[in-house]
Amino acid sequence: MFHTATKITIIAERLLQDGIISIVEAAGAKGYTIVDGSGKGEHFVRPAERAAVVSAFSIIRIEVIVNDAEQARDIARDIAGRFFKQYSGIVYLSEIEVLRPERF
Amino acid sequence: MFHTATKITIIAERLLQDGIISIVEAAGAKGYTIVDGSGKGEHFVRPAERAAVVSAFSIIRIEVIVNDAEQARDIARDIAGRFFKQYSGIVYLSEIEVLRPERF
Amino acid sequence: MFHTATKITIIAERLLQDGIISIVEAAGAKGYTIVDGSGKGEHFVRPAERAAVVSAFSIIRIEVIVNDAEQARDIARDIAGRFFKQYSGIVYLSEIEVLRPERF
Amino acid sequence: MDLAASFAGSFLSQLQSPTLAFLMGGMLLAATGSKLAIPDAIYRFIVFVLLMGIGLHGGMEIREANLAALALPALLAAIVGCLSVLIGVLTLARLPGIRREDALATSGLFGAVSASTLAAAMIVLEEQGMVFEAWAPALYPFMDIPALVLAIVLAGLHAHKANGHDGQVRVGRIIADSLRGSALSALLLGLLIGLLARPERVYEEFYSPLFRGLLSVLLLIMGMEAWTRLAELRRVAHWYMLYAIAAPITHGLMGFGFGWIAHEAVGLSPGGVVILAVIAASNSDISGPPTLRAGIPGANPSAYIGASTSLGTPIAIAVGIPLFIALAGLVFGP
Amino acid sequence: MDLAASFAGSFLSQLQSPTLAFLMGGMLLAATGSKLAIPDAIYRFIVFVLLMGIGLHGGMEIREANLAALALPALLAAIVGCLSVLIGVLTLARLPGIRREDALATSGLFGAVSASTLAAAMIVLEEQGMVFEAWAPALYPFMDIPALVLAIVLAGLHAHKANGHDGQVRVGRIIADSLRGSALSALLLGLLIGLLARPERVYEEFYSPLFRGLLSVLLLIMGMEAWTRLAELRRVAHWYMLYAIAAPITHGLMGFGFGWIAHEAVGLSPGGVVILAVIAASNSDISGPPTLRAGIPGANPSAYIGASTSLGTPIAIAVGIPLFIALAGLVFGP
Amino acid sequence: MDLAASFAGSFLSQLQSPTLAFLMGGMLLAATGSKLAIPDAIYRFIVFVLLMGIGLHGGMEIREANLAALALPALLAAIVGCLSVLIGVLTLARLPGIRREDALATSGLFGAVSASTLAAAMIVLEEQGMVFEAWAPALYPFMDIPALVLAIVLAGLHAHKANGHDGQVRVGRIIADSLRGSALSALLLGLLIGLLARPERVYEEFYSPLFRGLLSVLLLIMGMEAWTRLAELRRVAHWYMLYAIAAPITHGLMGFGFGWIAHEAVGLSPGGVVILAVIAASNSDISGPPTLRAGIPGANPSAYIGASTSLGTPIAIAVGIPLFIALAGLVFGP
Ligand SMILES: Nc1ncnc2c1ncn2[C@@H]1O[C@H](COP(=O)(O)O)[C@@H](O)[C@H]1O
Ligand SMILES: Nc1ncnc2c1ncn2[C@@H]1O[C@H](COP(=O)(O)O)[C@@H](O)[C@H]1O
Ligand SMILES: Nc1ncnc2c1ncn2[C@@H]1O[C@H](COP(=O)(O)O)[C@@H](O)[C@H]1O
Ligand code: NA
Ligand code: NA
Ligand code: NA
Repeated sequence: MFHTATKITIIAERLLQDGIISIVEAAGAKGYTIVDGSGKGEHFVRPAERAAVVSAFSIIRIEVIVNDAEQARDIARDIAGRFFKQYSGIVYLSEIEVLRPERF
Repeated sequence: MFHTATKITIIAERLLQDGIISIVEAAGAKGYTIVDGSGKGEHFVRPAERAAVVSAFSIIRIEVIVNDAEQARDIARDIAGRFFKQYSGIVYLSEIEVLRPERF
Repeated sequence: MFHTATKITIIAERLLQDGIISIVEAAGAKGYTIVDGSGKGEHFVRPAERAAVVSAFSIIRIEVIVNDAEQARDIARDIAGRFFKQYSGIVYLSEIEVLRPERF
Repeated sequence: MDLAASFAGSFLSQLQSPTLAFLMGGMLLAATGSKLAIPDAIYRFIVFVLLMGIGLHGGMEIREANLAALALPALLAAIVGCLSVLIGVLTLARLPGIRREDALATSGLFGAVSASTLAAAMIVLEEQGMVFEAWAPALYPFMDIPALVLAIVLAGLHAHKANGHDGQVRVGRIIADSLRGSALSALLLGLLIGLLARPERVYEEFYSPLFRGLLSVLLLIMGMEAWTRLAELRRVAHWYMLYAIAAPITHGLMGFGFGWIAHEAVGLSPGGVVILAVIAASNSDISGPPTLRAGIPGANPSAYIGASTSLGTPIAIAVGIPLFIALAGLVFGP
Repeated sequence: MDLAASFAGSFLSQLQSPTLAFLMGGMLLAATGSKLAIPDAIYRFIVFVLLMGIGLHGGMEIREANLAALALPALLAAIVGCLSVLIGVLTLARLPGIRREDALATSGLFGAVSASTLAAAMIVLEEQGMVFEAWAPALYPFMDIPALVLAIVLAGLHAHKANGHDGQVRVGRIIADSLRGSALSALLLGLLIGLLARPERVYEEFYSPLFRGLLSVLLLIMGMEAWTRLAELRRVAHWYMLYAIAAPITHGLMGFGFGWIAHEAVGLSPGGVVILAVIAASNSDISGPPTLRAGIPGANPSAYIGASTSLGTPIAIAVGIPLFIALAGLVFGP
Repeated sequence: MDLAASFAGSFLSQLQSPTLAFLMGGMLLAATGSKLAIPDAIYRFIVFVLLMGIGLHGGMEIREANLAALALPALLAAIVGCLSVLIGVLTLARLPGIRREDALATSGLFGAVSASTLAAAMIVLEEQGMVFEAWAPALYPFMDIPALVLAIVLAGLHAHKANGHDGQVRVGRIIADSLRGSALSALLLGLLIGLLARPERVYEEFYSPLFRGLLSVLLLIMGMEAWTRLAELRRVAHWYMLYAIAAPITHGLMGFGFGWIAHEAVGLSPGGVVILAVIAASNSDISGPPTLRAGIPGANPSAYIGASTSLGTPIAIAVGIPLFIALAGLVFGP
């Protein structure tokens, strides 16, 4: 009843949300979940809680689940190639188990 | 010192929060963590950021860690069986390592 | 192109954020991502949504990705040892795949 | 002729009214892809302040009101709410390609009441100098709850017939659920405080002066939401569009008729008749959807929320309010 | 007899006061499971506006005040705060089944000051036409900080004795931590701006007119929180309930007594005496808990936060404020 | 001498003005590590209310304004915006160790306009009793958009030369992007509603009375942000500090000069000249950064945002506004 699937997690600036979503949807993923966050990496400190005067720079965390590990790798490579040379962001994959694989 | 455990992640409408939590607690899980999100799947687009005029439909992400993989599978099956035929939502499992297994 | 890395996830009271971040940075991790949440564990119910009159007790979820599994275990042990005897919180590890390992 | 002229005049002046301007401004923002977004926390606070304000004012007035005068309009409001649902059952539900659950949920939503439309009507009436009983907005729950309950009960009976589920036992829970919704809670608590305490000063210094401005922001939000949800509406059968345009007017005229009866019987003021017509024309945007989602899980929210927020509410505000005011001018004299 | 009658009258009229009505309304909402929730962002903004307003007003007045008149009440406030903690050590901490850390944290919280209770007292005094020095609310930190510091230092000494930890070195950090809390920061910055700049217009156009209304929302929140935390309180020893009821009254009466001394010595007004009594009776809800959580990590927040928000604050507002006003009428004449 | 004295006087009185006091108060809070944080939802709502208010007022006035009088100042505003960017290209971009993209992005930001600085200037002018055309704040987009477009186009040309990217095609998108930003959307929608509807009452009851108070909160936020971003600024070349101090004054003086021309040519009021100077001195804090981030992805946000929020805006408000007012007194007489 449980099937292996791959979860792609993308952490990026809010600015990139629309661009990332269109890559994800074009690659055939059937859904995604977004959560707001804050963080620190190479570039910029992104504060949470207090007024984000520059909110386009705040961090979002996007999760996309797909059945096929190769498809996941392609999506991750695409996003990193297209955005993460110039903009802040990271992407990683993890293996999970899902019910109802036909939904992903 | 580190022990294998299973994490159940449930993404669902806020409306279902109480119902899901009661299944989780009835199954003996010792805790859970909830994060607000937004997303898109089969059903409905759920916007983040702007006023959610219909906020009962907004998305939450619940994480529950349990020691036993079989228990995790049961919880996931229960939740999917009870809610995700009629309402939006997905559930998946991942393997993790924890300290202090007696807490989970 | 993809490399194995380890993700440390820490769920703790907001109060501990600065302390946890300094351990993480001192251990040489190159970034982290924080998300706000709510939850229930052994101690206290932490409500989301409504006014958190006592917001220092609200829950945050910190993700830190490092290349080296041993380094991850050390960070997790450190944080648990320093904080989670007295304060609420949990920490767990998961295995992931990243692009560009030199960033982590 | 008179009606047409009066309606045209009222409608044109309404177009200049900030009430409508902010609603249409919200649509314009969404249509042009503006990044302006009113935060959810502000939206929820606005709804609280408006409904607490309506409640406080109503409660302070009910202290002096003749409760008998209230009873008949309340009963009529409940009848109008139920009839609205039944009209949906007899029309929308019978159209080809419409699932019964979806039709019932949509009828329930259009039978129920919108807080934002009600607040808009109050401000427009005030601008037109048309007086109404301060307790008239308190008719809200008397129409809202019966409509939601009836729709959910009918859906339960339907599910029962279809596959043997039990559809009757939960009426009490539906009522409690409605009353617990954030909008009705604020309204009812306001009524209670207005009735039992002496909130005159806090009402006059805070809730009343902020009403008009916060409403302008709320209407902007409703306008943005209306435009955004249009995409949702396009995904479902076209009949929903037709229903969303026709139902507010039909229900509103019915509400006006019943209001007229209350006018003759217990002297409900012309303004009160308009309020009754407007809440009949309005469709629930805050408390209704979650109650229906829980009560009719099989119904598709894209259908009922799309129909309600993207067409129903704009029609009720932009067409309904000026229409019923013009009608009141015609029927009851200026 | 007189006191009883005056108190009964004051208490009954207080029940009609919107201040108490909103507090009890919040409890009612929580008790009935209402989904109404005031967003956290609004809560934090309200606290900011109220305390900035109190600070600005205080600062503008201190410009003209006789600073000598301020010194004695400030000293007495500090003494009252410390005595409140010591009373807790001598009573609560000695009861069976009570852990020393929990008792110390609870005593610290009840010795410290609540911004919402203070604001409520200011509005009630104004409604009763009872004048007080505008700088009187600025006594807040003089009582708040010593109480928190003393509780944490005592807990540190205890931990020291118990297992050799060093419990003394961090007094400076505790004070700094308290001053940096969001409530005290806003109050102190307001004082500073009131003292050095000319914020008269912004105070009169914004901070002052919004005070009463925002307080009504804050009290609603405190009421909801009180009810919700009752579950927490039930999980700990029953002695906490007893303490949470007795301590506000005891501390308040002590504050009243010391206020009386200041009245005789430097002419503190009867209203100022009531303010001193109320802040003594109040227990910290905003800045205290995180300071204590950091300073006494071993203490169980369910005990001290449960006791404080679910019983202490309602008692201080509903019983304390009318009691001390009635007492002032009796002692200083009407 | 006169100028110096008048400036000194204006500057000292400005130090007492709450406008500056709140800005500096915010810095003080951040510097002392205060935990006070104004929630993001409140910040976004404040920006909306201020800009909608400015828009509504402007729109209502433009109804009666002579549009010819508006055309020349609008043109001049665009010229000032472009010149400001070119100055940056000729100075900042030529300094050693400065990357061209970073210099262009920074120049674009300093050529563009800050809503908070504009609002602060409006309140200070009002306090000084200095009248200005209500449509003057509507010059905002005429300066803001050309500056951002020019900077991004120049960066595109540079990238084109450097590595064959196409840098020209997206001017339309940059303009649309700017107009869609939350601040400009609110301003423009306000203008439209002010022009076409009759929002007099909602403006006078809500948007206007809240202006001063919400501005005080916004300035507190800007102050906190300024201090926090200083760390960012320290990480980049020191030249940015110099530029961030000199540019607001230079641009503002240039704006003042062009305003003077408009004064002579079409009778722009002295207050209008100051508004033009202030928006020239200001640098974009809300809409500019995301537009630049999208348009010049290679530029380092630490450089341009650090320079703008941590030094540029405080200088424009604390030095610019009093300077231009004093200058206007000197040039146009009191
Ligand atoms: N090692 C890491 N672990 C977790 N999150 C990270 C890590 N590195 C970067 N991030 C996240 O990715 C965002 C952008 O990173 P960067 O591109 O390095 O500035 C940061 O703000 C963090 O939220
Ligand atoms: N493939 C997916 N990956 C990540 N999240 C998903 C996916 N599919 C659905 N979701 C999430 O689950 C919610 C409900 O999905 P659905 O039931 O398909 O409407 C969506 O709003 C998403 O937040
Ligand atoms: N089994 C669990 N699964 C997921 N989250 C947990 C679990 N246990 C505790 N937590 C999270 O950790 C926080 C602190 O836990 P505790 O220290 O047990 O009070 C809780 O509020 C939850 O957010
Ligand atoms: Na209706
Ligand atoms: Na106290
Ligand atoms: Na500029």
